[in-house]
Amino acid sequence: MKLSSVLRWGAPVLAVGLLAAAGAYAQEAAAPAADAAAAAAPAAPTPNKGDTTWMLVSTVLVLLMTVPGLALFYGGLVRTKNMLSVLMQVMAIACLVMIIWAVYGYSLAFSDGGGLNSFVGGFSKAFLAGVTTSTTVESFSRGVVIPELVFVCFQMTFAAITPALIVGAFAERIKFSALLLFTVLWVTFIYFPMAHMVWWWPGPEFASTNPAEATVAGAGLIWSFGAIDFAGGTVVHINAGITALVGALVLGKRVGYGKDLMAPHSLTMTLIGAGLLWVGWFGFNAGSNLESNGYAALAMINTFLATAAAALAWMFVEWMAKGHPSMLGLASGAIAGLVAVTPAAGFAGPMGSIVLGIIAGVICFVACTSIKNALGYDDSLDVFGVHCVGGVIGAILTGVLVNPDLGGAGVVDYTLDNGAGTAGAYSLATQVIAQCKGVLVTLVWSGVGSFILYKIVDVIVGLRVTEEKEREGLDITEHGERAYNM
Amino acid sequence: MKLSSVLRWGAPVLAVGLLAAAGAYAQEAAAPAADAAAAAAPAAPTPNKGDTTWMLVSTVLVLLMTVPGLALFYGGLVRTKNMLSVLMQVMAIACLVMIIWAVYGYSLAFSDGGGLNSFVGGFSKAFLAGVTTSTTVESFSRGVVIPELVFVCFQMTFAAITPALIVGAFAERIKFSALLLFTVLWVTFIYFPMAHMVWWWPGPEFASTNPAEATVAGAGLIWSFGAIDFAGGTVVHINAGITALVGALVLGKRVGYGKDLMAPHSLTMTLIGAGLLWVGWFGFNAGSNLESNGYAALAMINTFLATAAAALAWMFVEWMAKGHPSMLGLASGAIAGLVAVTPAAGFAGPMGSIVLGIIAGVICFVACTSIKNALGYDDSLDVFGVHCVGGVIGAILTGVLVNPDLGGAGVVDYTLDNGAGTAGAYSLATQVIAQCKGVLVTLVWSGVGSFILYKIVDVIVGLRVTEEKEREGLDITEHGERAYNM
Amino acid sequence: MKLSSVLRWGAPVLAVGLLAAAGAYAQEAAAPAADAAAAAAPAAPTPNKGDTTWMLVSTVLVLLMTVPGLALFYGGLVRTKNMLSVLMQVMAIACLVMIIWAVYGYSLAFSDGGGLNSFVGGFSKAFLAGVTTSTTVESFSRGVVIPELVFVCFQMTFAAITPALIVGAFAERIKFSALLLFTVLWVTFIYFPMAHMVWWWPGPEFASTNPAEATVAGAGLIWSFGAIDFAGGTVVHINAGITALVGALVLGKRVGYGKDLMAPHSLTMTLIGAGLLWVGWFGFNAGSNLESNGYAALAMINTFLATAAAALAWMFVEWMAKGHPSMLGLASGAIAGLVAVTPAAGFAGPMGSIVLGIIAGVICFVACTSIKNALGYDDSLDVFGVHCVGGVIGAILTGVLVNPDLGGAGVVDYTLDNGAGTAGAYSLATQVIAQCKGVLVTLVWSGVGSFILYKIVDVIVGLRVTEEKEREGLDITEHGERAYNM
Amino acid sequence: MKFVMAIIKPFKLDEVRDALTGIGVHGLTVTEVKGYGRQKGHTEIYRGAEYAVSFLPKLKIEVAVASESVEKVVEAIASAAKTGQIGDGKIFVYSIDQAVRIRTGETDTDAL
Amino acid sequence: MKFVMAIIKPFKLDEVRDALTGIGVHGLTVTEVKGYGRQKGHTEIYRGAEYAVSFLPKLKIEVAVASESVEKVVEAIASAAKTGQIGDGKIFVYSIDQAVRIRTGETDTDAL
Amino acid sequence: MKFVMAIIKPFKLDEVRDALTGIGVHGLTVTEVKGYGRQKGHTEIYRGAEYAVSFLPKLKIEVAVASESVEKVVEAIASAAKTGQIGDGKIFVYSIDQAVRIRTGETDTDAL
Ligand SMILES: Nc1ncnc2c1ncn2[C@@H]1O[C@H](COP(=O)(O)OP(=O)(O)O)[C@@H](O)[C@H]1O
Ligand SMILES: Nc1ncnc2c1ncn2[C@@H]1O[C@H](COP(=O)(O)OP(=O)(O)O)[C@@H](O)[C@H]1O
Ligand SMILES: Nc1ncnc2c1ncn2[C@@H]1O[C@H](COP(=O)(O)OP(=O)(O)O)[C@@H](O)[C@H]1O
Repeated sequence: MKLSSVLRWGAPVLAVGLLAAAGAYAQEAAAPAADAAAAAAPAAPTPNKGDTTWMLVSTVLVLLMTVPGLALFYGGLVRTKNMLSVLMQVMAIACLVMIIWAVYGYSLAFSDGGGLNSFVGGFSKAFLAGVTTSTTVESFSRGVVIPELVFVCFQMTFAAITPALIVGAFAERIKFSALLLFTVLWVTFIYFPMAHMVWWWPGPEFASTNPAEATVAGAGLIWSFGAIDFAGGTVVHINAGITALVGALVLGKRVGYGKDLMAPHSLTMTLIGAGLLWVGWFGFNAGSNLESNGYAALAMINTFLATAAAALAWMFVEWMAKGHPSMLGLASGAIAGLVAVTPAAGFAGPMGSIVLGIIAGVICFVACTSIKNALGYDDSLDVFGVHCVGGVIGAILTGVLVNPDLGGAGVVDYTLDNGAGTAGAYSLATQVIAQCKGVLVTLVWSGVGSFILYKIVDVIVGLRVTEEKEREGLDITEHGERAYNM
Repeated sequence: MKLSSVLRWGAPVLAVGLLAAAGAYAQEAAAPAADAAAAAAPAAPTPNKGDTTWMLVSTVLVLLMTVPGLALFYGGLVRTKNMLSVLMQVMAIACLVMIIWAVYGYSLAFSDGGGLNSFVGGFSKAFLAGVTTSTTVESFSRGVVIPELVFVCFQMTFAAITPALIVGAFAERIKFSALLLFTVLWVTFIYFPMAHMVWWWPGPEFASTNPAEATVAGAGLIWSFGAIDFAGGTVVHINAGITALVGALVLGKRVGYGKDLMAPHSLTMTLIGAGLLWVGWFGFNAGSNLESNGYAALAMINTFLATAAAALAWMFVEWMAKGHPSMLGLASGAIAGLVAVTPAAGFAGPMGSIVLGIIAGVICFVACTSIKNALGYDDSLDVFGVHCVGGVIGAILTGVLVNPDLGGAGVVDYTLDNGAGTAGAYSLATQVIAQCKGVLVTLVWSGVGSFILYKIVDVIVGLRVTEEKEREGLDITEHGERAYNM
Repeated sequence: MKLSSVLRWGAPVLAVGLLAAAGAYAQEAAAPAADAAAAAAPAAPTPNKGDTTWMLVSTVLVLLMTVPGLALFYGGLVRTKNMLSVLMQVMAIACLVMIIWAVYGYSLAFSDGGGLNSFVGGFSKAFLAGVTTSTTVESFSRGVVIPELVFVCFQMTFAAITPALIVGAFAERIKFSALLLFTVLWVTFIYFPMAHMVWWWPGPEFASTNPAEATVAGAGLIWSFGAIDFAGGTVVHINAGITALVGALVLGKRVGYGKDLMAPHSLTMTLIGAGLLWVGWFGFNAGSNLESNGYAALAMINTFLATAAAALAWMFVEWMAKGHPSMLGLASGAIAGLVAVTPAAGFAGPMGSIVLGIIAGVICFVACTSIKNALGYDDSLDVFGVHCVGGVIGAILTGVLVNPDLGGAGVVDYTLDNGAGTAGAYSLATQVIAQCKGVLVTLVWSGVGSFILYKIVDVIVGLRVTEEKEREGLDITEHGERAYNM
Repeated sequence: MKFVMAIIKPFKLDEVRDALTGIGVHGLTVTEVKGYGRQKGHTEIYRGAEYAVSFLPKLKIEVAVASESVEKVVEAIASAAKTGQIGDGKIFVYSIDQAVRIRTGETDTDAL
Repeated sequence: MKFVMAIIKPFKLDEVRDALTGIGVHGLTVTEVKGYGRQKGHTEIYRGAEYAVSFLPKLKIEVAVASESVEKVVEAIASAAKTGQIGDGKIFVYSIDQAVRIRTGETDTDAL
Repeated sequence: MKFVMAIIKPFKLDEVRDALTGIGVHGLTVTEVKGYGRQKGHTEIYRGAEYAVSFLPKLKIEVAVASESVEKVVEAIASAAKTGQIGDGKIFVYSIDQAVRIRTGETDTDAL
């Protein structure tokens, strides 16, 4: 049984320290990371059933976020005549990506990419080749592993929800066939590489037994910057959020935008969705710890507190600015908080998370109201204002809040104490710069890449339905059914 | 503390091998299985808390499938005036069966039935006699146990959801009192015996330390065929599906069927239900592993992939055949995939599950559209077309996909390697024949049995409401309330 | 690493025995409990990951109960024009209390209160000071611990849902600002002290190694009575229920009460809510075991059976009394059963739970129909009739059903067998009297206290909206949005 | 021209429309209404609250027709909508001064 | 015969119906409508989008009565529906030529 | 006084209201209705069941105006509601005998 070393964030301070003193290391480039790690493993550790259970559950929770969670959150915000189209878009994307994930996505994201390894994996695990009930992957603690199939499932749900998030930007006007085609292209050329760039690294065993430089050399591009991202602020939220903005701009405004009443057809559904998103997000954030211990608990409390703080912050600032505290505001704030705390979940302290939530709630409110209206783009459901803006806030502040002096958890340096999990030195400037580099690469890769993909899809099948169809609603014209026959 | 040996599927290839060479065994019929197993256990193993947690969670997930999952999935498909009746039917059935389960159901399903042991258990565990916080049951790995009370709960949720599935067949016209009476009779005479026939066997400890013939001799009828069924394709889906068809035929069509608009009153609810069914089904399928390990993860990924594949398959085939890809189609396909993968979950490989899903999606689509319309029965919500047809596809193909050469997991032969979990030899013909025998017994037992029960209930309280009540809707006439007062 | 001794119910028979023979103990008052316990711990136990996972999951489940569970259950019962206000009230309360919990709530509930320790904790853990990823708290088994942060999260969800329960009493007429202010005051002066009085005790390690009198001396007031309450019947349900009644009386009836049609606007939502409440309640009840073992399973089966029994009981009694079995009745019965089994979950036997459920279902039905109408108060959503009445039934009958002779689990006496978990002697009278004392203190503390708080809030911001606003609905007048734009 | 307004039982809509199409009337407008009359309603119970619901769901059908067709239109509706049970509904006829087809600007009977 | 059509505030329905029953009118038809008039609406805000909602929920009540009862019917409705606040609504009266009770075929005042 | 009743496409409501306000009409009542006419509907498919839906959502607008304004009101509605596509709807005009403003008791044109 081979031990896979496919793993995620955790010790980039190590990388940071390394970059700061890169010249000090004399050793040659490490052997391809995965092999080396495998070779280094003396006796294969077996998964703890408590960890396995936690990851099984977390995976289920992330599905709950997507269907029905996200589907309802978005669905409630559109007009009745487009309700089913949104529900269907979210679910069809999720299904499509799951199949792609098993066929080549997992491999592109989580296998060694050879010469392209900084950017993307290879095809060695295509069709889940070599993944069995007995292969395992490492968590972030040396010697702690989980069954690889659980990891495949867990990460699959991340890949499935991310493109579904984008739906909110061009809801009520995109052609269904265009959406499917775009999704296939987008996960292939944007998401899988992004996941690889951020999450691929040689793992704790390797990092504990090799010089830091070797670990960095075997990692994805953004990981190698030393950027930290606990549960996918860059890969998921900034990535989806910027693609959403580009989409809103490329597709143009909905017919009647700014003139017709486009009020949410059922905020009840939106609330159900927001609730399920919150519930499921614990799988997303605390599950990203890959292990059931005190750090999962830290990610959990942060996911409670940042969310609550952001929800209240949006509510109070809206109350002051607009005269009423609204339920949609409360729910939107909650999502903004969830987005912002995603990269910070296992790094910030509880009080830091409250501060993070307040900042995210207020800024996202401004982004979704004043700024959006000033710029005049029609991002139907504010994917950019919540996910991209919230994601950037979270990514950058994670670099600040991880500081142990602010109650943060610090970042493990696996080269210390034989990989026991000791935190390395912290430098505000270094960490924040690393965070910003990660954010920038994401914005550029995803922004430019998705622009190209939109244009390709537009040429092949056309992005938008006709005005007449848009007016009648996508439910009947694209799907031949209606959401309600009351 | 006595170790219960009440357990489930897992090693029937052993049985298959045995049947193929039955004459070779010289030993007499084994002592009653449970006693023998108990006697054989040297030192009682204690439950691993990771396993216990996984089973607690799985149990909760199966409840989520039922209430609110199934209730909403079905409820959304009926007309507004019958919404509450469906919600209530599902929930009342679940509650009723839970009580019956504790009183005598668990005992009839999971205790030794003496002379009737091939068909049904006895009353030794009635009122959960002898079941305490310290009794345990075996999982499918030798020496791995879980608290018996967890097993009682987990299996209780299976018993509760199965009759609720049938509701879809005669929705919008059945009398509530008739439904309750039918449920009591049906679980008693159909479900508990079916569960016993399929799931009762002496367990790994016994099987590892006794000749295969003795294990088979102590098992339920269908188990002894060597049929494999990971999570209840026969007991739950074929069983409910055929009962549904019989019900639709016995009760007759709804007033106005084929003439009036009977469009789903809220596909939104149906989508919520479908999502929760999917989410909860991981408890159903991966929970059926009774242990938190790589096989639970295998069941999980298969439950993702078959579902996604079937959903997309239904969607695309509908798109081609009817001109539109519909959300109801996508959701129906998902359920068809879930049904089909139920028996296969821990046996097939991921790629096999994708194939299984595609086949199930396409065939169930045909069953629910062309075939149903050709035959003209009014199975209101397509319980037969999805659960019975999907269940049969899954049951038979499980026999194919378990083949390790096709990436399947194989079937453990406990007589090998001292019960270490080694897969036995695989023969396509033998396995598929065993599967077909299991399917046939289920169809006959449940089909004939439920026909008799319907007739009995019709005589005692009458199955259908009056035409006038049906027209006004069951919500007001049977339950005195309305679903919506908007 | 210091071992926190912050813990909950578990061995009050010990206390009872003690009180009955208090004079027998000669030793002086124990040192402050927490310190003593910490000192007594020889080597810090580490958390089992199965337990940790179970508590992480349970916490998520309790959030699911609140948002969207409770929000929908209540929301469905109000008129369309107040839907959002209820959803928002529930969610805003939850968010607000989460922040307060981290700031000082956890400390007030679960730290030593010095001179006031019988009533309330202190501020030593304010801002979660000293709570890290490596601190732990004891479960109810000697030597079994879980990460403290998990316990903080789990208890936080209890604190968040309890004030949200009260919303049902004054729904459709309270001013949002008044609600927020009331919530802050109520958790501070009523809930945190109640939690401390009921749940604060020195823990198993201390109790196993010290005389019972010392344990009692270090515990909260109601704990020291010897009252048992597995998952919070007093702290959560009686507490919220009596506050609700006082609120309904202080605020007065809704405009048009008894005259206008105030039918639930969507029983569909109520059913979804009821289902999610049930699902989530397993986290609440079985999670309160703090450990994943047979007792968690016992709590689980009781939470199934009492709920099912109460649901059916309400349904049948309504069928007889009113002529129709209603879905709202079935769902209300389920909630009544859940409330009643909350204190009994890990103490009663399965058959005892069925009896408990039946009693709760029938009595709560009478309370919500005949008694309520006779008294004429307008408790909009029957918080008193379900939570207070059901809570009192459960609290008192827990004292009966814990009896091992009735299949109950008995109560651990940690002074026996070196703290191995052996049940102590049981005396019906003693236990029931202890239970009644606990109930009485709760009713008085919460009833009187909340009356004062209502009056204070009324003076500061006014409790009710104007009649005109009430007529137009709170959604538009308080929140500036509408739930549905169909 | 005349306006024929009929209040009918909801499940009779298709039959009424077919009857009208049968006599050459190809346009009509339908509104969901609630009717109060001799037909008794029902009681709804939500926990302790009981409501006597006396407004029943009905459909209102409105057809503009040339004066000379009124009789057969009324006839057609009446026979298609009839169940013989209480609550079958009513038909009312009144005069209209003018009719305009928005799309074309045609007026009066040409507009129908 | 006359048709009395009234636009009223929704919460006044029961009072109006009682008033009508009080003067012997036992049939009427109600429709949910939205009214636009002098009564000001409100603003709804959904994140960055603000909508001035000027259509307010009203009920339309239609009663067919014998011509001689019109006055007291109008009176009854007017006084039951009145709050004195802006937006109380209007009553319109117009003539009908014919009325038919579908169930029996009775016509005109017998049909009401 | 006259009653102008128009059946229009739903998304034209705001334009029609603006047009009416433009000519000094400040009160109207709107009802959601379903229309059947020449405009073809669509087919909905739910698994094996296919339904031809021929009733399309429309809005009914009712405005009471003084007789002398009828022409320009009809004009205003017609031009605002026109798309030139089939299904634009109709306008019907009929006379009313009486109008009352409930709040004040004002009658006839004062009541509008
Ligand atoms: N005077 C009336 N004016 C307007 N609508 C009426 C009147 N009387 C009855 N209706 C309508 O006709 C429907 C049927 O009337 P009802 O008295 O119940 O039975 P029937 O038509 O058999 O006499 C009512 O529900 C109501 O909508
Ligand atoms: N000219 C009109 N034609 C039709 N309906 C009208 C007209 N004017 C007012 N209404 C209806 O009457 C309702 C009340 O009118 P409004 O001007 O708000 O107050 P008031 O009745 O107190 O004058 C409106 O909401 C609308 O439904
Ligand atoms: N004779 C009629 N009586 C009442 N309403 C009608 C009549 N004819 C048409 N309508 C209404 O007008 C709408 C538009 O009519 P339609 O024939 O589809 O198109 P057009 O108005 O372009 O001729 C219909 O949907 C229906 O609501």
